[in-house]
Amino acid sequence: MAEIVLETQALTMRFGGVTAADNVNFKLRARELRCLIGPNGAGKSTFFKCVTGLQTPTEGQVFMRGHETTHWMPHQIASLGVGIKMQTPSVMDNLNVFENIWLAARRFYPSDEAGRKTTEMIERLALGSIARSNLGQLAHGERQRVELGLVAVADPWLVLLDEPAAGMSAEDVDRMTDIIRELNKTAAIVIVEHDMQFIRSIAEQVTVFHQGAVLMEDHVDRVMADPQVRNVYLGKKA
Amino acid sequence: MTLNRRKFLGATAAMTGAAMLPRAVLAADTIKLGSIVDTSGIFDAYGKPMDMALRLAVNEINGAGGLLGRKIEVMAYDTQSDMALYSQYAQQLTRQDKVDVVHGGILSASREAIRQTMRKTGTLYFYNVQYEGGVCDRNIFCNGLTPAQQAEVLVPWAMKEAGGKKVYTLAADYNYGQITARWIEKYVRDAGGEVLSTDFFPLDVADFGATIAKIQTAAPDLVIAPLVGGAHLSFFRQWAASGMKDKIPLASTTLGVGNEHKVLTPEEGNGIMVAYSYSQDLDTPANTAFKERWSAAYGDPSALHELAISTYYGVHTWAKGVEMAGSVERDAVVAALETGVSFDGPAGKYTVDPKTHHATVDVHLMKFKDQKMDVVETLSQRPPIDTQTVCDLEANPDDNTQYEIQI
Amino acid sequence: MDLSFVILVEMLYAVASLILIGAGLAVVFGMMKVINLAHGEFMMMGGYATITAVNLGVNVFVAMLVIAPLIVGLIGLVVERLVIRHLYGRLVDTMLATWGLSLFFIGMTTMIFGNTTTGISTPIPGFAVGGYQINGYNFFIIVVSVLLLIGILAVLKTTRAGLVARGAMQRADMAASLGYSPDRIYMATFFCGSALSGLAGAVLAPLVGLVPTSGGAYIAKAFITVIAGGPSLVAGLLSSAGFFGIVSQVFTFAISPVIGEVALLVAAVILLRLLPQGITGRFLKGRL
Amino acid sequence: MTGSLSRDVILTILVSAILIWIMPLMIATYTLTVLVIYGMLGLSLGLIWGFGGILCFGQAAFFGLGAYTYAIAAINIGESTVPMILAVLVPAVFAALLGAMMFYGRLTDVYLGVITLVVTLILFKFMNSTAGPQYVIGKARMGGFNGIPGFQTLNVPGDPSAFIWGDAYFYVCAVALAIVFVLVSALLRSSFGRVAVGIRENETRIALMGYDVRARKTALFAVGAAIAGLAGALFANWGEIVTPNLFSLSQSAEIIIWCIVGGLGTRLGPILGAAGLAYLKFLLGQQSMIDNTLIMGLILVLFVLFLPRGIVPALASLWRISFGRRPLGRIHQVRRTRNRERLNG
Repeated sequence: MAEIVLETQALTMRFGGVTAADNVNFKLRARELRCLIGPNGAGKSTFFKCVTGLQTPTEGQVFMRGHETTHWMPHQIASLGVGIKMQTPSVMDNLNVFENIWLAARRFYPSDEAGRKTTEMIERLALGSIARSNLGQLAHGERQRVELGLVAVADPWLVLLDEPAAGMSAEDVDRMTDIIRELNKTAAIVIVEHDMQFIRSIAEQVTVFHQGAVLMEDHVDRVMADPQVRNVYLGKKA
Repeated sequence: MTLNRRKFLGATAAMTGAAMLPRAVLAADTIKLGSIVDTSGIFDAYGKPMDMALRLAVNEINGAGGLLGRKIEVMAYDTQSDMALYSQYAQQLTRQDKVDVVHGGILSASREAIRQTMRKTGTLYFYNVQYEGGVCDRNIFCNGLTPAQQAEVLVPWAMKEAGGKKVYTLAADYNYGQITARWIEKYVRDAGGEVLSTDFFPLDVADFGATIAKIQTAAPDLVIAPLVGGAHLSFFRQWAASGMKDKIPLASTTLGVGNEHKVLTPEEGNGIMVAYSYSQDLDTPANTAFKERWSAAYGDPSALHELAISTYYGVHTWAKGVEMAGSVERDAVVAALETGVSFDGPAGKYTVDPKTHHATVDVHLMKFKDQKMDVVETLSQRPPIDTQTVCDLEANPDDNTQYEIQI
Repeated sequence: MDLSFVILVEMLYAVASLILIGAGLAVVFGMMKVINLAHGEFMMMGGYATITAVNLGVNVFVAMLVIAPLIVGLIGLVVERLVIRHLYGRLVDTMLATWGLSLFFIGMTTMIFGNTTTGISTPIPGFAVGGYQINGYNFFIIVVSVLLLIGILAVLKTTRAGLVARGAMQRADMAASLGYSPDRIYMATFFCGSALSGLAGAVLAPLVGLVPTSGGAYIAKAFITVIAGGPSLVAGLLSSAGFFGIVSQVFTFAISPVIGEVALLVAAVILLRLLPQGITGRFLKGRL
Repeated sequence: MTGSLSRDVILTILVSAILIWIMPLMIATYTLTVLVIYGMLGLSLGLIWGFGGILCFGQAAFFGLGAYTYAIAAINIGESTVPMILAVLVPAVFAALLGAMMFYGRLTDVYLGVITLVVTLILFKFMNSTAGPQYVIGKARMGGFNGIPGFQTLNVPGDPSAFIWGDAYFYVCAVALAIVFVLVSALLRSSFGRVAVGIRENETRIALMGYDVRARKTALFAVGAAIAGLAGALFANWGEIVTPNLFSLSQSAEIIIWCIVGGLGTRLGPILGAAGLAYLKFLLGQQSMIDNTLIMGLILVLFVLFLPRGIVPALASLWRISFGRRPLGRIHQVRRTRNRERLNG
């Protein structure tokens, strides 16, 4: 068995009287790819924010490769080699593609090497033709791709993605899937996602959230077949 | 730029009713008089009448045939209540315009900002504002009142009027206020009284409710309030509003300099005791004639105040010095002025005190009455006794300090 | 005993005047997320409007409570149409533009009224409390500010306009989708905010000597009070004005007025450091 | 990347050499000196606001702190070298502490504005109330409202009697500005500067990349304060007096106006805005038809409304539009435009 790279123990988050995440125990091994699914308000986003340091959980602990990161700031977590992508594209609109990715590479590599890695990454993502365009001028799909690129360029060993396929065309989603597969060769990946098509195409293990807690955790096919899951989530949607 | 300024000056001259001088004459052999005061920004209430008085005096001299047969040309700059501009315009006047004399400066800080420039470039400098005293520099003439000149006469009189020995002082928290407060304390003690407390207020404090309560707790017989500026005027308002005005009398060495007695209603102002060398309401032939000349030039004389009068005296005193020396050259003019030149004007006689380069003036003890200052007593020719204790330019002509007078 | 009563009145007065000073800014900020840095000048113009009206023979209370708010409100309306409406959603730009406006109004007032200190005397006599004389006008200011808060609450809670306003405070787009033109809501809000600034300036005018630059003394205090109060209009204003008013008066009585003002500022820094979203961003959430 | 920096340096040296030679022929050096100093002050805010996204309402605080530090140290030491160094360090340390307090408390935009404004007010009020004899640092009286006059002005290091003043002082200030300009250029080209721009663009993203945003903002804030402090010390030497007005809100306001008018996100903009508006103010002081405050206010409003990006960026795009389309000499023009863009940051 590969080492455990991400673990939460009894992670709980309350807002006033509402328990958004309830006693979540979660484990992720190196180079594993895991999708988190669940209906709106099931607690997946809260869980994601607690893990990435954007929110501090009310109770419980988070561990990453043995470090306890419960009260860490996002930048400390990212410094460990964790790549994070938020739900909406979060990029630097007035900088160009090269500069965006370079900034991410520079955090872990000296200036020259960062430049080299950035050029490589731009080639890999087929962004060469727009490398000098400002992000503000790009289409949604391109922006998502750039953001994924700046997560990937730092060679993370754990990648946390919140709805990477949201609002993208089928073609874009295909390309995204390829990039994520590529990333998965070296990194463990957690994907929070709604899009069942996308999940089917990429996931093996799936964790289902319901009312803040983990409902079940299994292979994607078995999860899809499970009547309870269909009831709380898929049933409503279909 | 020069052209524009000339045009503007010309327009002003025409406006003020003086004969418009041909440009050729102006440009040719004129005596240049520099002026730097704030005619806009927060201090323009002081600066504007000073500027008008300066131009009035110059027009009078020019109208009477000029000085040494030459016309005086005014080069005026508006410092916009900005300290940095004082330094810039002082340089402009001394190094580029090469003026023969500079009149100006309002706040002590502005005077200190330009005094050294004047001294370095050998430009004679007149500072025409009531201030804290102590400047000792042969290149400068200060003809405004200094604290002791007022406090010496105001304090004993006010204590007598109040019929008590206990005094509470409220002073503006800057150099002037601090020094004035010390002189007040000295003269209160000299008169056998006691200062219960001295409170200082920065110039932007406008809420005196707590202070008024404190004063009542201390229960003095007299409140002396050398407070300065618009915010401090609130004290006199709030004092009257709380009904204290008829219980404890007030005196001030500053209220009225900016014509505050016209802003306060009779109910708020009546009875406040002050001491100045000038008031618009002085009932003398010289003052009446002066106010007529002012009205002819500018219309309503109600903006006139002590500082404007000092400026008027400043220009005329300097002109007398030039006449006497027969030259505008600085050392000659200084030497002439040091003979004790005096000038008679709307406020009586101003005499140059050779030892200190300050002015010996007539001081009037006055009470506010229906938005006017009512003269109770006039004390003639009070010398600048505070500066005299520290400064003797006859003995030390090279002195160049502003002394803080120890009492 | 008498002294403690006097101190109590002074404290209430300090709180009340902070409420007055802050109200106009709070309305505009709370509803429109616009910080009007010309607020102080609006107050100053309210003062001038009052004095001019009184000099023309109008009853002083009519001048203060009716004429001044109306005139300043109209000036605000013009400003909103000409400048502010082009800048909605650009917080920093509106701050800068209104800062420019404040300088403009100072210059304008100076050109019209000159720079000499003016003022009117207080229309209410002082009276004695035991051995102390007390400024009767303080009570007037306390009453006006209490009525003002009640008035704002009543308008927000009971009227249709208040309902729309509350909606707009929560979600501007929501009010728009309900068929209320945000343009008109903003216009009305800015008018009300300006009128409140004018009222504050008018009511405080008899206590101070007025010069065109008087506004500068208010803006910092108003700004601090409103920001520290946080998102809720009435609760925020009341809590932060109460806090700052008491802090500054305690230090004023104990030491001196300067220390009182400095204490207010230091308290503001500490408060914002501890509660970066303002008092009502943390407590009393969701109140008006 | 190093190539463009050296080109930057050469260009800066050339342009400033030409300006230092030409400008004194048109404007008196004494006035020019203060324009240069204001330019440096404008640049200090332009750096932290235009490139770091930190809107500081109290840049004047650091300016004043630099000036006061210099004045007080100069009176006590009697030689200008150490006071000059202190005048840079003290504001920087003060800003680092203040910045740490604000940025580690996650304060942003309006709240940041309030805190910086309040701190400036506190300093202003404090300096104004130090008229009493009890406020003394070493041999220096604080002087309250009247400020501190009569301190040792700039001298040749090591020789307290060899004063640098007049034209020589102008050259010192102009060269100092050129050096600061080059240093700022280098800083912006460095990784630190690029990350700072990234923070301005998207703080969260930069944090999620693993950069410590708080520390970097604090550091940038301190750098800006150091430049403002240097400008303050130069100003103190120029005016030969320091007063609490240096801390005033109107001083802070003016710095912000310079940046807006000149253009944010450029290095030249704030310098030109500062020098231009200060010179305009100087010229306006020679007339008294219209109130000058009114004009300043009008300028600010009109710029925010019609030219919110400021003059320099607007001119740059105008240049691109009018020359970029020309068929003749197009390549040449494009290259020049690019250079210009680089120059503007």
